[in-house]
Amino acid sequence: ASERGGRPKVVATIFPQYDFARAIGGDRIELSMLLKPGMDSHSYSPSPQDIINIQNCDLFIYIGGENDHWVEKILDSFDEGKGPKTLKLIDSVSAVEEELAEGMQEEDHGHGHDHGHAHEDGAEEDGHEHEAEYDEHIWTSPRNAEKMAAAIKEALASVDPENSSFYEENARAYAAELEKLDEDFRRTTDGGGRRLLVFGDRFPFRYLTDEYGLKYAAAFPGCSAESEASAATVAYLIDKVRKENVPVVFHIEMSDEKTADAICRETGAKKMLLHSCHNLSREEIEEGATYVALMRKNLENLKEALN
Amino acid sequence: MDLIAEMLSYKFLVRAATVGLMVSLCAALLGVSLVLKRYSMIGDGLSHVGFGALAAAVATGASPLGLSIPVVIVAAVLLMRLTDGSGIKGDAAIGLISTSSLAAGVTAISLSSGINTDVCNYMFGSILAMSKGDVRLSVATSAAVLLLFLLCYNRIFAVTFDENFARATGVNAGRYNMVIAALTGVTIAVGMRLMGALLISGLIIFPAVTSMRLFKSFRGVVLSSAAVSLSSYLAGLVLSYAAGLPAGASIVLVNLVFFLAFAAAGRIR
Amino acid sequence: MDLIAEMLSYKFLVRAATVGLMVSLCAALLGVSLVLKRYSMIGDGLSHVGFGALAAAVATGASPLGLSIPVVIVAAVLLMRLTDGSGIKGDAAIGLISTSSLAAGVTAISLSSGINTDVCNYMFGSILAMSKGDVRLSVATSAAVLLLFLLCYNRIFAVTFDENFARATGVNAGRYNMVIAALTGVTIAVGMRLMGALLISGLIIFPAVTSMRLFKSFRGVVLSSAAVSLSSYLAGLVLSYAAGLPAGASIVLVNLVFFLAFAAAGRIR
Amino acid sequence: MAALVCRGLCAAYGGREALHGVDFELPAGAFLAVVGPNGSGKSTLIKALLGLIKPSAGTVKLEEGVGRSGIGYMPQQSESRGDFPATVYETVISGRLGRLGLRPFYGRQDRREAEKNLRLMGLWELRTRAFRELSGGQRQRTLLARALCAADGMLVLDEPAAGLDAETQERMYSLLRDVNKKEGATVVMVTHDLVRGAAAATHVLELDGGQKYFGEAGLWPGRAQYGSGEK
Amino acid sequence: MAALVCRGLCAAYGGREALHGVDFELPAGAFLAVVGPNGSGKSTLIKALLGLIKPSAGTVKLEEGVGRSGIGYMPQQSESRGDFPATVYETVISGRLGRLGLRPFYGRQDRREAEKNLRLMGLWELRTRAFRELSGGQRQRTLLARALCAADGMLVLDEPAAGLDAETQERMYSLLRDVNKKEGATVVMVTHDLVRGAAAATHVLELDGGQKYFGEAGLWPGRAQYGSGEK
Ligand SMILES: Nc1ncnc2c1ncn2[C@@H]1O[C@H](COP(=O)(O)OP(=O)(O)OP(=O)(O)O)[C@@H](O)[C@H]1O
Ligand SMILES: Nc1ncnc2c1ncn2[C@@H]1O[C@H](COP(=O)(O)OP(=O)(O)OP(=O)(O)O)[C@@H](O)[C@H]1O
Ligand SMILES: [Mg+2]
Ligand SMILES: [Mg+2]
Ligand SMILES: [Zn+2]
Repeated sequence: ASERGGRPKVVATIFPQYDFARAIGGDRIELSMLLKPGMDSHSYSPSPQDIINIQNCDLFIYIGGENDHWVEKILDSFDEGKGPKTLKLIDSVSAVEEELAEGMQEEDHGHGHDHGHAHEDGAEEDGHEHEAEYDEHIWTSPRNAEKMAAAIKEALASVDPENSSFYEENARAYAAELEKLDEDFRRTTDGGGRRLLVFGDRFPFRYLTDEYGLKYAAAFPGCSAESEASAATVAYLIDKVRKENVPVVFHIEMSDEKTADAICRETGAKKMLLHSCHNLSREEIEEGATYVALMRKNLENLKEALN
Repeated sequence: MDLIAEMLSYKFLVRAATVGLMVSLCAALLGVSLVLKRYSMIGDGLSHVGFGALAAAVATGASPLGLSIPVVIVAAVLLMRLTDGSGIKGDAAIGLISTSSLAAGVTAISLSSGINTDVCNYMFGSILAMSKGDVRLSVATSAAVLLLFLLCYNRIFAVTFDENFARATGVNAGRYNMVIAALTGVTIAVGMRLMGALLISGLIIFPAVTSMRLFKSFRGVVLSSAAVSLSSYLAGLVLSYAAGLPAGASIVLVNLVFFLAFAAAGRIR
Repeated sequence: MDLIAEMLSYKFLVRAATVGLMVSLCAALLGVSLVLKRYSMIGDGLSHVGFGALAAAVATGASPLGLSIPVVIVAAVLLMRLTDGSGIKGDAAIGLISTSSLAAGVTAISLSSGINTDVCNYMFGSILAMSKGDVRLSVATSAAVLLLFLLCYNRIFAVTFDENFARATGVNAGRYNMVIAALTGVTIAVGMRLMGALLISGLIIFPAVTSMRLFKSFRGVVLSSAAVSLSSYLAGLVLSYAAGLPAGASIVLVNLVFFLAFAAAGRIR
Repeated sequence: MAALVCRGLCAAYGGREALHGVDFELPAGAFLAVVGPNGSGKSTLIKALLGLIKPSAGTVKLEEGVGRSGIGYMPQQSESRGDFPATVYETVISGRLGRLGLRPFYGRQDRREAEKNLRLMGLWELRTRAFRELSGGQRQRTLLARALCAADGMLVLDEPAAGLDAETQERMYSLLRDVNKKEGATVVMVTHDLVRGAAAATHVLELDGGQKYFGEAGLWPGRAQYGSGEK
Repeated sequence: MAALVCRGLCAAYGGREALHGVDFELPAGAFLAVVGPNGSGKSTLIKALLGLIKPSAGTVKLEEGVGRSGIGYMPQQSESRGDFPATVYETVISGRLGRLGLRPFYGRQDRREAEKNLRLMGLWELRTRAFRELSGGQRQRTLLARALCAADGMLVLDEPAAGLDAETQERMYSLLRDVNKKEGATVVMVTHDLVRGAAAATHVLELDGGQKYFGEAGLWPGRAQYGSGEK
């Protein structure tokens, strides 16, 4: 049991780490997610109850990207020694990301974070220097998910040592599942002739494309930088779809899908969803969706897009 | 010239130009009255109302767009009502209504779980992503707005300039205030959905304020607003294509250039 | 009572109450002048300026907060300048400045690579998440604002009521306009960072408009605004705790209730 | 035939009565001067006559022939339109609004009327100037020209002479007499000028919160006091 | 000693000259009536005297003794403060602003002054009323009382009589004569009332775009025309 007695209380900010903790902690932890189903992290502001929950929990798990500014402020506001043990997941994967970057061919490694264009080759500019502004969507790569799950296991074991073997066991099983997922992704992406993904939307999948050596073109950078496409970008995407006969244009969840629609209208491509797992709608939660299930669905859609 | 021909070869740009020109014409014409009546921030304010409506719609299970468009129109009418004779000025009324709706929306979200809404969806539209249905809707509503504006031009002038006088000569000032409110509501509701609140706000404020730098007659200001609005829209679109800038932001920036030019010209005279 | 004792046992709530009461008092006092000068939407408008500054800061590699706070203060001063004698009214000037900065910010983002800034981060603050440094900063600035407001009270009245008269009697109206602008800029810059633009906007507009429903003297309105603002802040915080609602939204909603009550009372009289 | 009938008219602002028990019947074609000290309810009466405020008691009836659209109204304080872009011409022709009926635009007749009144008030040279750039008296003249444009049977003027120069005042009074006598329009005018203003009138209504006097101008007791010259 | 010296004063609005070559020297303790038709530049002159607009040419000098803070100013058209919450008392005492110096609040002396002027203008009963709820003439009186509060050596009034009832006008003129004679204040007053207004004055400045006449009131040619009664 935890230091405060009873099952350890664990609070996760958004869905991916919530799901990982659920898989590892099972019913031995008291787990809750701050962002209610369907809520957008941008319009989230914590209520006093939320803060009290954070303050009184045993383990608080968050990503630590740009969108988590409020988290840092809340943690800062706790007195020394009060507050929970915290786990900042972006720390658990940053090294990995660099390692992966080395192993990849430069031309396959696009940085869609600028004009909304994808740079197919020679994308040597920035990207690597901008560690401070890391793309926070680390969980979109199953390999990163493994690292995150491992970090969560460690943290759980440290707040609740009595159950560490239970966590260890669950984590091993879950890691196997993720490994399988990774293999399937790799097989799909290696097999297909096509390497280009076109997004008529924001692009939170940088870790995914980096991982599997995919190229991408997207309308908007990142996830939280809400802006609108330029005419040149949309024209570029249309040309791209036409020239390379791209069969599928992706959009992400919780989007108005308008840009993707526009490209599809103009080119006849099919519109499909690539779920970035930020957060789920109530229906999805009620249907018992998990990270692995969502990623498997993504895999299906990827297959269609790459063939 | 080549650039333009190239642009015209994309259907989505042709659509954006058609819809954009219609909507920006409406916004510019109504903008003159709105700016004079101290409703400059109405686009920004109503976008918050739209957010509140959306949140409420999802909370109660109603159709989001089916609810938010009429709510925005009703809010525009309410706004004009709120300021009628109560001594609350336009901008304060906009502030009241918009902060209240935002607060209500945020509360609704926090009470009912399972909403995917984002205030920012209302700030930035996707001006370039219009379906045929969007085009038809906006052309039809804009045409109606333009026609009504033209027919009521003299009455709108009189009611904006001196409501008491208009009322004393037997003009139903309340009715024409409603007409202005309804036209505004429709233009903003449609424009906001297609072009986003940022751009609609800009299209309402800039042409009118710019034209007032140089023109002294109501007619001059109205005509110049229309001209400024149409030219900045086109120039902004071309700029966005040529320089790869976001479309809405480019249009606003071209408008800003017009404003600075007119202000400088007004100084010199 | 138990509820309050329970609330007081949480340090973060005590801090939120301290800072919030100070800032909301400043906002309410300045709000009276701002609403009367047609600057009701200044909170909303400056939040867009803050976004533009943030985008520019990241694009140029400057420190985001170090740039955005002074920029917001400068924008407030500029705003007052822009309306001085140019015939551009406060709300139109706010619209011009805010849409321009938003457009510039969006453009800056699209030109420089890899920025994750969000306008909406400015809409909703985290009122409950204040570090000791925040508390010190806000208490110190609020105290300064309050003191200056008190010392300049009569001059602020005169300059707001009839600037020409004040100027003719040798009062340096420009200077006091600058004082108002600077105090406003500081209050909004600090308040926005801690409480978000939604709440600051509400705290500026609601108490003043509410008090004007009942009070006819400037002094009455100022005093009542302060009282309304402080009580709604406290009531909103308690409501938020008891009902599990977002704090900022609860405070705005309590303000709305006050407004409706005062408006009804004003009708009856 | 009565142009205007007031019966037991009272008006209040937020509970405080500003006007009490005004009761008179003005024959068509009359020229009524409304007089009384500041705050005696003159402007309140005018607003009640025009339906701009609702009486708290009593009724106002206009002659059937004269619809609201035939009234030329000149307010006491035009809300300061500090930034409104409108030329003098646009302001004056907007007086013809009531006469538009279902037509959307002004016709030749409207334009001719507007031009005539511009000339009458000595505004012809200023017609393309912006209203916001006028001097106080020039604004007053513009609003008077607008009222004349609107008048078709009835003119209601709230202190039209305030701010006009001596010569224009003369011109205005003789103009009002003409409109009243030759065109047979009923004129209701609030004035503090008991010398010339009241001299032009056929009837006088003296207010002081309530109605102190109504009747022919010649019989008004105040006439003896001021009417013969300066006090 | 001259209270006011204008030398070759010109003023323009956006390139159009409204006032040209005004050149005079007003002795301290004089009572100057500024007259001229509408749009002749009277208000423009006043604004230039007070530094509210910048002359396009020429200079204005005030007597050294009288700082800006000793001037009581009453504008022609107060910007309509349709919604401003201010009581009559608050408005009137704000006239003492220039006298505050470094003090943040009004003292007993200021309050006494304000009360005196409220009574003088017959506003005592109205002192807690909101300015926005006043009738036109009551507003005019309030602004006059404010100007009197501010005056310490100099009063500058732009058509103070417009909108006042006959009795208050009388009261105002005699008050101005008192302030001028007994307290020795210099008074500059724009007026269209060539009968009573100009009669009170010691000096007359007649404008018509340029300066048509400046000199003692008795020698003013216009006096013969209007001064002896109605035209
Ligand atoms: N803000 C302004 N912009 C442009 N022109 C103006 C402005 N104010 C006044 N004028 C013009 O300047 C001239 C002088 O105006 P001014 O107000 O000084 O006249 P005045 O003598 O005070 O007239 P009145 O008796 O009507 O008050 C007029 O022709 C007027 O149209
Ligand atoms: N909007 C208002 N709210 C409250 N009271 C008002 C309002 N307007 C006028 N009053 C009051 O009603 C009374 C009558 O005002 P009214 O304007 O009718 O006077 P008036 O006879 O026109 O005076 P004046 O000669 O000064 O124009 C005054 O005591 C005034 O203070
Ligand atoms: Mg009156
Ligand atoms: Mg004048
Ligand atoms: Zn994201």
